[in-house]
Amino acid sequence: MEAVRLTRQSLSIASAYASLADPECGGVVLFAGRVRPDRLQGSSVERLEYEADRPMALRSLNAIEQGAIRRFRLGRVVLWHRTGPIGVGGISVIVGAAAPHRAQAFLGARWMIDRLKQETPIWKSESVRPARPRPRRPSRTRGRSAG
Amino acid sequence: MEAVRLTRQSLSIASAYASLADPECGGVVLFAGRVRPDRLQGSSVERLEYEADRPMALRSLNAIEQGAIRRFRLGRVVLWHRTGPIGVGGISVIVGAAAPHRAQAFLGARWMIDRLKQETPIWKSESVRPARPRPRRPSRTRGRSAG
Amino acid sequence: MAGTVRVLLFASAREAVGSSQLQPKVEPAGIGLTELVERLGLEFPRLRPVLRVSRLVVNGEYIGSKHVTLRAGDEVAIHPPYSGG
Amino acid sequence: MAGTVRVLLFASAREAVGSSQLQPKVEPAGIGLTELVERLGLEFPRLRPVLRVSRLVVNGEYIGSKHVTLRAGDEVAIHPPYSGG
Repeated sequence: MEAVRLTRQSLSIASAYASLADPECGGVVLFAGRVRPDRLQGSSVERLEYEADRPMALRSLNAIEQGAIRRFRLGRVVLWHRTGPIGVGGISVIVGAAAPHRAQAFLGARWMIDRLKQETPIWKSESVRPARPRPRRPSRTRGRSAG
Repeated sequence: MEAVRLTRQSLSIASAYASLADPECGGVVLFAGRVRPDRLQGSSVERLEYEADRPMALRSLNAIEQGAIRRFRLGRVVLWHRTGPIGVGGISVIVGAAAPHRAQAFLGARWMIDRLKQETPIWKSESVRPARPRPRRPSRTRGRSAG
Repeated sequence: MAGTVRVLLFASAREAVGSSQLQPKVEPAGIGLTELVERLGLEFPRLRPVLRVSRLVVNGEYIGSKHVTLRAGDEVAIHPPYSGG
Repeated sequence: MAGTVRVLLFASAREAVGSSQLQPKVEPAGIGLTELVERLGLEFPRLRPVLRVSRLVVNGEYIGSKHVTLRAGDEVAIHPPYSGG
């Protein structure tokens, strides 16, 4: 499986681990981010919706992957993000690092997820189920194209 | 699955991840240690053999588990070690931490594997395939019981 | 030749405008990025607070300065603060 | 009553002795841990360097001092440096 993925399909920890096979790398660290139900007060999140500026996000993920390999001398890397709707408990992101020694794998994985959150053009928005019905607002007039 | 395991059965990343399910914990970090082939010069390791002082090792693993939960406020923990022969590429240990935020999960997992390596009575020995045949030594007389 | 630039809107920018894409017309001489952003803010008042915190990407490059002239066929992406992971 | 203590040997200690367990006899008055360790070192010279770096566990407790008397039925585990993970 590719080191970098931006996909609407569900992400699997087992597949990520399989992608990190490398006989020289005795240490593997995997990070999974998953959707929590407790984001908003007074309502429970059923799912999050993830969107990306796809070409820019892929470029960012590839730069992070290459940077991590160089900086932490990683043998293999996984940097997978899901887009579209993801239900509570579903995995939105998997970051993985395989290295000869565990310190590199831990530092590399942490560095990648921190960088991803800072600089990869991906956004989540909440699809909530209100705790109680809210009054309907009159529908807003859609603006026409600017210019 | 139990948080702490010391088993001769093979360890699965997918099972470890499943054991870390917790709706309040959006961040999961898994560490897997696996057998490398390159331990000895002039020979290639086919497998390692792991042994434990079982009651003492279980007590140690349980203490590490409890310490990690308290210290890093982890929601769930996995601390699994395999014993017996493990072939090259096989997983000898899985450490997992689920927490509301990723920093805790990273620090908790790192702390657990560092503690395990320092203070859990488990040993590995090498089962090697020599690069070339070695001369046979005369068999040593086994000592009788001391005392 | 007159034509349009393409404005890509993501996340809260898309929600503020109600669309993921706009195609404003530009004169042959082009339009300054600053001017384009002002026009968008006037037309979509809910977009203004988003624009203040967003990064702008012109033809796939992050733009530090707004002293950039856009011409027909150029693409501007409005990136509100990222929240992936 | 005379009897035996149980000595559990792991990893390089087991390899040095060629057995994972010993059952040395002890007098009713017991035997000091220091004396037991010396006896083992005399009987199994290859065990000596291992004993110098090992931790000793008596009846499931790590023993800091060797001023401990063992009696029949007690258990001593010899723990060479750990290498799990």
